[in-house]
Amino acid sequence: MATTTVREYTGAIKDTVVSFWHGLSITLSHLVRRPMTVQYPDRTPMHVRDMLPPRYRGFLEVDAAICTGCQACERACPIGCIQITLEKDPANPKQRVVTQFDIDEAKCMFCGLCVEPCPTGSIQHTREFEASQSDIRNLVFRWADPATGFPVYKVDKTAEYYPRVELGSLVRAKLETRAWDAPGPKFFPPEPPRPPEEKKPAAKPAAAAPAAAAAAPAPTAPAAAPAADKPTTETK
Amino acid sequence: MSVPAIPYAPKRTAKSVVLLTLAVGFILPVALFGAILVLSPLTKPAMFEALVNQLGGNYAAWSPTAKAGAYAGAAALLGFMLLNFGAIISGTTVWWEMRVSSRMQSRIGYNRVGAGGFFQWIADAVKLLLKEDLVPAEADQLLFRAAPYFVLVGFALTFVALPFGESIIAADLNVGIFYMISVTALVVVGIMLAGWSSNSKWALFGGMRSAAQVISYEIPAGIAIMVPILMAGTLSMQGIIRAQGPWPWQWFVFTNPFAFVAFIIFFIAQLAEGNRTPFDLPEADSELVAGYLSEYSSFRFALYFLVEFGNLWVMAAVAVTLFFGGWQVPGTTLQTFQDAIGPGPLPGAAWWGLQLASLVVFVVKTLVVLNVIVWIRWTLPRIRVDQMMTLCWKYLVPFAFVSFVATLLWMIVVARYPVAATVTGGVLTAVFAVVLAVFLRQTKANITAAGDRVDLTHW
Amino acid sequence: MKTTAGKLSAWFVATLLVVVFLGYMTTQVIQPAYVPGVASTGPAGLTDVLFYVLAAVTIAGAAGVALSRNILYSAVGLLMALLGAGSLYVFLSADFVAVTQLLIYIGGVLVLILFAVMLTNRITEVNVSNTSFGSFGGALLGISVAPVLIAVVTLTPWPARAPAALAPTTALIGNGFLTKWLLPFEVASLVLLATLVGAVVIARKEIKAD
Amino acid sequence: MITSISLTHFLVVGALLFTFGLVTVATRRNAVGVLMGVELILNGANVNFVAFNHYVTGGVSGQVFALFVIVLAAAEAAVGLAIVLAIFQTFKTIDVRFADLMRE
Repeated sequence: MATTTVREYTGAIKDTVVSFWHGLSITLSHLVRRPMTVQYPDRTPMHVRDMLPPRYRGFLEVDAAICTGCQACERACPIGCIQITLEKDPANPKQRVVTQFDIDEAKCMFCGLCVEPCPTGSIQHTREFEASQSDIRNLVFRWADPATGFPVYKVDKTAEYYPRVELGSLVRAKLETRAWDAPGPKFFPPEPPRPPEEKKPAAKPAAAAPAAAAAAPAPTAPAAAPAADKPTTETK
Repeated sequence: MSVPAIPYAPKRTAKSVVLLTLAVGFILPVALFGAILVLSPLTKPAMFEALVNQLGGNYAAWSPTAKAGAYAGAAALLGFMLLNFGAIISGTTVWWEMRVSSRMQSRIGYNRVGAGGFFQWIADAVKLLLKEDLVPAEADQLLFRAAPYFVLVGFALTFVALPFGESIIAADLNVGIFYMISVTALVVVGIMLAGWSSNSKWALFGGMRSAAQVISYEIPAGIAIMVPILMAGTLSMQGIIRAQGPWPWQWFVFTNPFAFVAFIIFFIAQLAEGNRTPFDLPEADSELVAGYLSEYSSFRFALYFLVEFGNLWVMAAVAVTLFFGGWQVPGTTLQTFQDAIGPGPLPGAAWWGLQLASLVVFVVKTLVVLNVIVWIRWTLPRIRVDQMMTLCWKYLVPFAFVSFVATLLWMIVVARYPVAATVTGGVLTAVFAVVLAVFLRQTKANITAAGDRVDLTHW
Repeated sequence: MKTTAGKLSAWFVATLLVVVFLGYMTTQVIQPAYVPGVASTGPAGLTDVLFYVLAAVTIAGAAGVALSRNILYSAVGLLMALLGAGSLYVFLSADFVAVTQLLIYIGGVLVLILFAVMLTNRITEVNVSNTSFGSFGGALLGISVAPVLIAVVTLTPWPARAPAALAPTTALIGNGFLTKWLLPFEVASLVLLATLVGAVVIARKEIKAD
Repeated sequence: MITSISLTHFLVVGALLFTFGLVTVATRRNAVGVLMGVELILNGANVNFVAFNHYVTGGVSGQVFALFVIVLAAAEAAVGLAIVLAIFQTFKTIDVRFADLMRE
């Protein structure tokens, strides 16, 4: 008992010294090396998405041409950021049509669980990541036009693979045309009317303010500093 | 949104603005340093009198009020300059730390404003001063406003006894090092008041953690400081420096093997007391937002920042004083300084030159230690609260006691055989040099193993 | 504090505070590093002014402790009183006692008190009550005690003796602790040890016996 | 060198410190407040010790006494605050009027 304690004690000291030795030498070696990073985005030799690691998980992309409408991805999503609605085509009752395929990229945690059950590989992570928005609801990607929708893909059992458009091209097109700047789907409640200023409780404890702000559904501009819009701070 | 193919276009700044900022950034520290150099001996009463007589006045004929007023004015000027020196040092330290940290993390940082990003800290300070000064509505108004000043005063008071050179010290208190420890306690009081008065849970936790941490680490620090005090036989900062020699094997850190242990303990305790990584628990960004200064903004936040980075200088200077021989210039002794004074009422040019040399030595040593602190910050992660307490009470305190007692025994041996000090000094210095060489080789190996080479471009 | 001028004035006040202490320390027990001829201390009038300033700080702090409604303000008052009293020791050629006062009272006792305040009060409410009872009795007590004490102090003919010049005392005190006052010194260390153990025993939470 | 400041000045400061400490101890309900009053009283005594040492006895015996007082004050604060914490754990308040279990 005593010997193990002593060994732990001396071992802790030894670990400290050794880790200091290696850690300090590593940081010092980086001090005299050329920095690996380049300034973003104006000095990169190529587009950043082309320099990302191969398994990078960016925004989800759905190739409507090979989507079977099986809703496996919707069921797989642990946080429910995918919403799919299937309807019958009024013209052709045998044909089902996807009229809503919304992915809320603001909620998505890029876990990749929706990609795995997809039978055709229609839903995939791309390497796109730049989509700063002033309104969080604009981060909803609508892959089906609500008016027309797209017909589901009939799986060919004998097919070796399913023809898919180039990965990322659809997302990129949406990003570049800002087509995804659409108003959000219905699972986002409409923004509640802001209470008038004088009705705000003035004597709320300051510590409770951030929690209250986080719980409130009203989304604010993410760029604003959290301290600045605290309701209980007053200007001196 | 895809990146538009806009070529990088640097912002154009007027030449006059660049020159002005250059003047502010570089000339001001130099001028301040020079002024401190001149002023701090001159505020000694005898020398002040000599200066007045030298300038054509007749000090003896002055009225007591005039004497007191002139003297208070000189002391006030010196204090103001020291405070500003602390502010500028803390600013430049911020800049340097950001440069080093970005480099250590293989990235580029702080290179947009001015020469090598040097004016970033000035821009930040100006921005902070112009920002809105928020006081939370539920905060304790008076204490919330007062707390930064406690912290600032606790920081500024250390400069009273901080040596810069042979005669360049505001006041060579004969309880100097003791005084330094005691006035830094004001910083803790300020931090606790800030944490409490903010009326925020994060700030409160930060303040409590800070108090627990600083009180705990004062014990090993105090015992470790006893080791150089024992070897020097005095509490005065200048006395401790004079008890050491100019060469590495004459420094306290190398003359006595237990003093080396004491230095390590003292250094760790200083990091903890200065809330530096890996002991930045009071302001742990990932858990406590910013700890005790969460609710602060504008000028008051700037004060906390000033103190935090200015403390690096104080920490390094105290370590240099206690363990690294202070301002001792190789090739000189105390007698050299005495001889250079000359017969006149004011000292001769040789004396001022020696003062300058001692100042340079001290500053260089201090900057080396300061860089080690910065280096450690960007190497280690933050430790947990229980690890922090374990380190203090289970490791540092026993080792501090051991080194304290062992130093006593070592002093008995040295009193009998004076050659022992020389032997241990030489051996320890050699060992340290070898370890340093092996370390540098390891560093080089790290670089070559990664297929890279030493490259100081793109700095 | 609203304007830049206000901020700057606050800065200058903080600076002045430092400067007062600095100038005062410089004039006092310090051994000048540069002594060309006659060693002289600073002008005499300055120390008088400083004495009155520091005595005022001390007494104001003590009054704050006694009269404040908020215990945190009392703690700040105590800080001022302790700082002021510690600074007054320097006038009395007691540099070591002065610094010990700062170290132990402010670094130890005051921080402990703040700690206790934070641990024993519901921290969500700002006004940590420190209400006094019997203000009338307290006032009566103060009014009856203070004049008596001050009368005794001022009216007694104290044995006059030319005070010695200000000199360092650290070595003398250290020698004294290991020779003349060795027994009290050791007893004090025993008391501290007992305090350490006792404080831990009292303050720890009850742990169920196994 | 101090010219016009005499022993009496310091004794007056000590007397005032003592008085304020006494008033604090007598009137506070908060146990921590009472402790603060005790610290003030000890400081008043300390000022007297050091002043008499400088002006009357010479030497350092008064200073040594003051040092012992400081040490004991620290010990007293540690134990006192431990007791305050124990009171708080038992009674959920540190109002000294409610810590009266021994009375019954």
